[in-house]
Amino acid sequence: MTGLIQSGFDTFAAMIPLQPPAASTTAEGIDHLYQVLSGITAFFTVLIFSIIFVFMIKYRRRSDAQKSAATHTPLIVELTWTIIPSLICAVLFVWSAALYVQNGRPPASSTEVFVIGKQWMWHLQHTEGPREINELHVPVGVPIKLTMTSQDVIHDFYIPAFRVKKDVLPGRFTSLWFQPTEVGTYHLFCAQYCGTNHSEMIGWIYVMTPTDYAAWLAGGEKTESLAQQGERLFTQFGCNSCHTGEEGAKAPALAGLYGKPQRMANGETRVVDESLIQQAIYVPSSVHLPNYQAIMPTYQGQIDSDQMTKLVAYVKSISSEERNGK
Amino acid sequence: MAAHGAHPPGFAHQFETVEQQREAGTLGMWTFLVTEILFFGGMFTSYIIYRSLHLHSFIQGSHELIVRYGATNTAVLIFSSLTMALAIRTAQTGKSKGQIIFWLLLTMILGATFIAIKLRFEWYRDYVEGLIPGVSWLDGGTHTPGVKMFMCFYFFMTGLHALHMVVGLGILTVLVIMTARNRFSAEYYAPLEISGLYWHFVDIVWIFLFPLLYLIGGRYPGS
Amino acid sequence: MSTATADLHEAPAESGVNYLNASYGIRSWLLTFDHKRIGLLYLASITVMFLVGGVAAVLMRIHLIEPQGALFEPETYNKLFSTHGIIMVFFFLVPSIPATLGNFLIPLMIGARDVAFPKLNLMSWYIFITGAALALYATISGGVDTGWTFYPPYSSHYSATNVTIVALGVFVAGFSSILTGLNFIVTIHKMRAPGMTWFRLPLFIWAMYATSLIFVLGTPVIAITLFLLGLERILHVGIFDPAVGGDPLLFQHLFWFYSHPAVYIMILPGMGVVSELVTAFSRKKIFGYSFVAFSSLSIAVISFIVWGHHMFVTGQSIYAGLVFSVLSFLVAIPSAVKVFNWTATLYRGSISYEAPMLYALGFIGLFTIGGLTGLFLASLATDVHLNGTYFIVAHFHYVMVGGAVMAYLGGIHFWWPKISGRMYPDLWARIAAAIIFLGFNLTFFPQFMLGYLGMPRRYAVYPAEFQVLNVLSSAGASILGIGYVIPLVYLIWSMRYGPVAGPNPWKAKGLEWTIPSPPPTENFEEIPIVTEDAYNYPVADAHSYPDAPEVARV
Amino acid sequence: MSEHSEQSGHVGHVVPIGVYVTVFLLLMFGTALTTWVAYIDLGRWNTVAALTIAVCKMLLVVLFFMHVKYATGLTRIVILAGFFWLGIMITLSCSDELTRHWEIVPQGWQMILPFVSRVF
Repeated sequence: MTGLIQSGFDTFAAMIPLQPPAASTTAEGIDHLYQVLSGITAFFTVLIFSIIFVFMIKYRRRSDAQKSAATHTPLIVELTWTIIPSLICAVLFVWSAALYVQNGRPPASSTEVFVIGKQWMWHLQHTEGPREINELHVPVGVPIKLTMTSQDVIHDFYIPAFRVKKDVLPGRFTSLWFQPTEVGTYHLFCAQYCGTNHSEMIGWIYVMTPTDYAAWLAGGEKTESLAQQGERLFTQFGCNSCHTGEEGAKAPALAGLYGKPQRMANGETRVVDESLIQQAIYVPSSVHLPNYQAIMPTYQGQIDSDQMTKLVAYVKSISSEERNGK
Repeated sequence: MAAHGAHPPGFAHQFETVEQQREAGTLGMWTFLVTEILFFGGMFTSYIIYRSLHLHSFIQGSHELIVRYGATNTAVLIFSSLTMALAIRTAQTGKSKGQIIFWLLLTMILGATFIAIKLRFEWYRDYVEGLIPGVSWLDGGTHTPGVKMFMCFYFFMTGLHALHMVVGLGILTVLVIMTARNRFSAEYYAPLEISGLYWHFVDIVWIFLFPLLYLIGGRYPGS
Repeated sequence: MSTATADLHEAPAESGVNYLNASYGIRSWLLTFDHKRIGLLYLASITVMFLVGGVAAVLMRIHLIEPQGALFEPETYNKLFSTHGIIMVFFFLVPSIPATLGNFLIPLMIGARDVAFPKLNLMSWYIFITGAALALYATISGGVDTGWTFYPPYSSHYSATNVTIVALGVFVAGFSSILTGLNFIVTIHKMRAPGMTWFRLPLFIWAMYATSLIFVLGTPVIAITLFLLGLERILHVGIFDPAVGGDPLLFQHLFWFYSHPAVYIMILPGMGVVSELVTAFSRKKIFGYSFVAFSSLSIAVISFIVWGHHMFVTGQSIYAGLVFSVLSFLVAIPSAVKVFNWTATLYRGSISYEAPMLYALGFIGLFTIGGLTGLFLASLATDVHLNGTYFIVAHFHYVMVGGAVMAYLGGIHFWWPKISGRMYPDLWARIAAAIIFLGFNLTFFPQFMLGYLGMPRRYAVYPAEFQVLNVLSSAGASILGIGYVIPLVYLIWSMRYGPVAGPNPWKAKGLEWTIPSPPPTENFEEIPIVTEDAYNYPVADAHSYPDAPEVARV
Repeated sequence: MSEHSEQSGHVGHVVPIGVYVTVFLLLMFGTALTTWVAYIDLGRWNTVAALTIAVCKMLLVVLFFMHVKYATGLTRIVILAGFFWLGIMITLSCSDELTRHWEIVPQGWQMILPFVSRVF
């Protein structure tokens, strides 16, 4: 009988998962912090509950005439419970901020994947060419950097098993990176409410061994790389007629721009990143370089976010070619 | 508590003294003006951020506005603040109701002038020239997307301000009627004073809107 | 307490005319300037809103029993959680304690005949009703599906529901908050009875003052933000639209500039109520009066500088993230100070356990959990994982339902004899309090676990592995729902059949307990003169104290 | 009486007409000045000049027309609170909007980060 209850209890307990799979390099650090925070929460909750419980019994009113005892408020007590929480908070801040900043920096060697969110699906585009919908195949042990934008509303790319999450915004690029450590299949969720079928904007991340991944890549149909597709668009939209890359052209040469600080006409200095490239195409007047006339027309409404990622990939590729060339 | 003998008209039962009522009224109006600071503040914050993000367009946009009307309106509004202050002073010093009404009406005329100039020489012209986003907007030429954003701010901010002017004119109308009915005296003129605070506040908003929308960034050739 | 007329309360009490029977008829209520009646008008209207929001919550929890959704299409589910959020936040929690207990009690507690601007007070109720009617109309005529946060560009360009009407409703109701806050600030500054210095004020007044500051300083910003959102929807031009170079995150900044402090609009009055309850039922002066008072003010101020922690994963600048994270941790400190001081107040008290005290103790426990789980979200690294999941849902329900609603119910029970002149059945009240406490924990604790496992919020359907925890949560919600209905029944019953309470059934301190129950329309026959501190309960000398070791030796 | 007198101060201070007229003339002068300055090329200082003049004009209106010069401390605190909170809103919103394009991690952090995360 007891055995039956025991086994019933075990089954029930097994039905309640307590921890999500931890399958990336970031997961361990975050789980560690999470456990410490849980410990602090449990400690203070138990502390407060038990003090209240003890006082409730010890100082219960035994007759209506019973009066309370006079207590004074020693300053040292107040200071103690002001300073101790402050110190705990200070430690937590430094720890979590350091972890956050570190988790926010993709390694230079990351493989890049472009992500476009739209109501209600994820488009994922490998730089080698293959595209996927609501699925992402990645090799284990390789840092992956996602460069993400949205075609309509705000979405959020969330992989619980990797403990990574970032909003995917229309009109600019955000990025996210992870390095999977375990082969397996993991949930992909949209974690920012995005309309009717928000809860169906989900998918799977397939983490594969490098050999499996290579086989997967080879198995797909052959396509041009993203940058090559972008180069064709660059010609198709006539960008190359002004951005000739030559000295004295009507527009600045784009090779070598990406990733470097650039001085704007208004005196501000900005690093050329994906968002800035997109902004320059959609709202050219806001990205005005000195020594050039503000003559570029807007391409708002003519270039969709799919084409945009290709153009961005192209501009980035000519920057890295230049860097490698030197 | 002292027994309260004859109280002036307008004394409310929940107060103990006239003094207390007057202080409460003033504090209430100042508190309200603080909410107004933050109400307009939301717009000012957005404006500051967008201006620094789209500096070029915002300077371009401000060149679509005509400085002389803005400056004239600033002067008109400052003058109306003076007449409002004088209306209150007239009541404070126990002058005749005719004099109070004179200053109030003059304030109203100036306020109406402000709105008239705004409507006839600025908004109407913008309408004709296709400068009002969402209502009459003509693309092309200097009317770039950035300028459109600037004009959005221009209309939201001046529109809200004009709305406050209209409310102010309504309040002034009530004050004129109350004055005509002998409700105020040298002892009791709190409604005048409190409404004055509101009127001056609306003036201050414009004192900031004028440079922010028309002037900063410069109007010199090549700016 | 504290007054020349102290302890006279036995005499004049049941003489007859009070604010409830001073005049009759629907007109006498709808045109009243009496702060007590206006408080009751608010009580009735927010109870209706609470029921509407509660029904939405129950339907959601039933739906979520099945991973594929038991009842609705996703579209309907989205409208339900949006309705639940909008109604509960803007039309129940924000006005809950301030507009009901605040209106009823502030003049009584500071010794005034009314608030400073009674007409404005009535007007703010009508404004609130207008806003609530707009929100209800929008809900009935098709609903709204943006969530209570109204994030553009979904709300401005993509949602095809009644966003504009609801935004207008919230905008209008905002002015009700502003006017209420303004009224309270002026009342507390200018209407205090002679001798009622700032440091003799009950802590409820300090809390209401801090709340009013947030009303006045925060609400205008949400008003202008929703106004801009409405313009963007109607005119299709606007400043949040990324398609024309706008920034949707700017909306989030302006929205949370109000909506984060709004959380403290909900919890600060609750903290004020709990300070009153803990002292009254342990018959003891509050431990660290000035620390509790100033922690209210510092929470109000700090609440305005932490909003960016809602935006750690939204693409906000990493520097802003760091600044907002460190500022967010600051809120923990005054909150901790309050919890410790309440607990210390119990020490060597004379504690009894009537229903209001059970709510207060429940509040302290649940707020502790709610507050501590906030640390997970102020910590940048863990927030990345937990943001947008059920962890958030659990956290803010622990603070707003476990905190604010527990305190609200505790306050209603505590002052019910003053409001109605009648006692409710205490046994039922205690049972209800226990049911609510258990039901609440069963509902929301599993949601912490769900959040850590990674279940995103606002999901109409969800992966099957989350089902067990969701079923537990739904089971808890049904218990919680029953818990909320019980007080509704016996409180209404008690208005007619409850035993007469007398002026001070709890033998509590405070000016409101020195006058008859229900109070006369003018509150005080003579404005009292205050001569002593708040919570000046009689103290036993050490020897008469039963538990003290000295006694044993004697 | 008690608390009410905490900020009694003047009941309705009567400001001499001369003061009003002087303030009015100063405001008019400020308007003319700010307009004139806008047509001179000062670079960035155009913005600074325009806003400085606007703040001065605001102070004149607040202090004299709105009687704050003669008002109680409480009134001044209320006004300052309004501007302080406006300052909070502007500063912290800008802390995000205007720093998004900065480099991801400044030099100093790169050095301490590994150290900090090793400690924990």
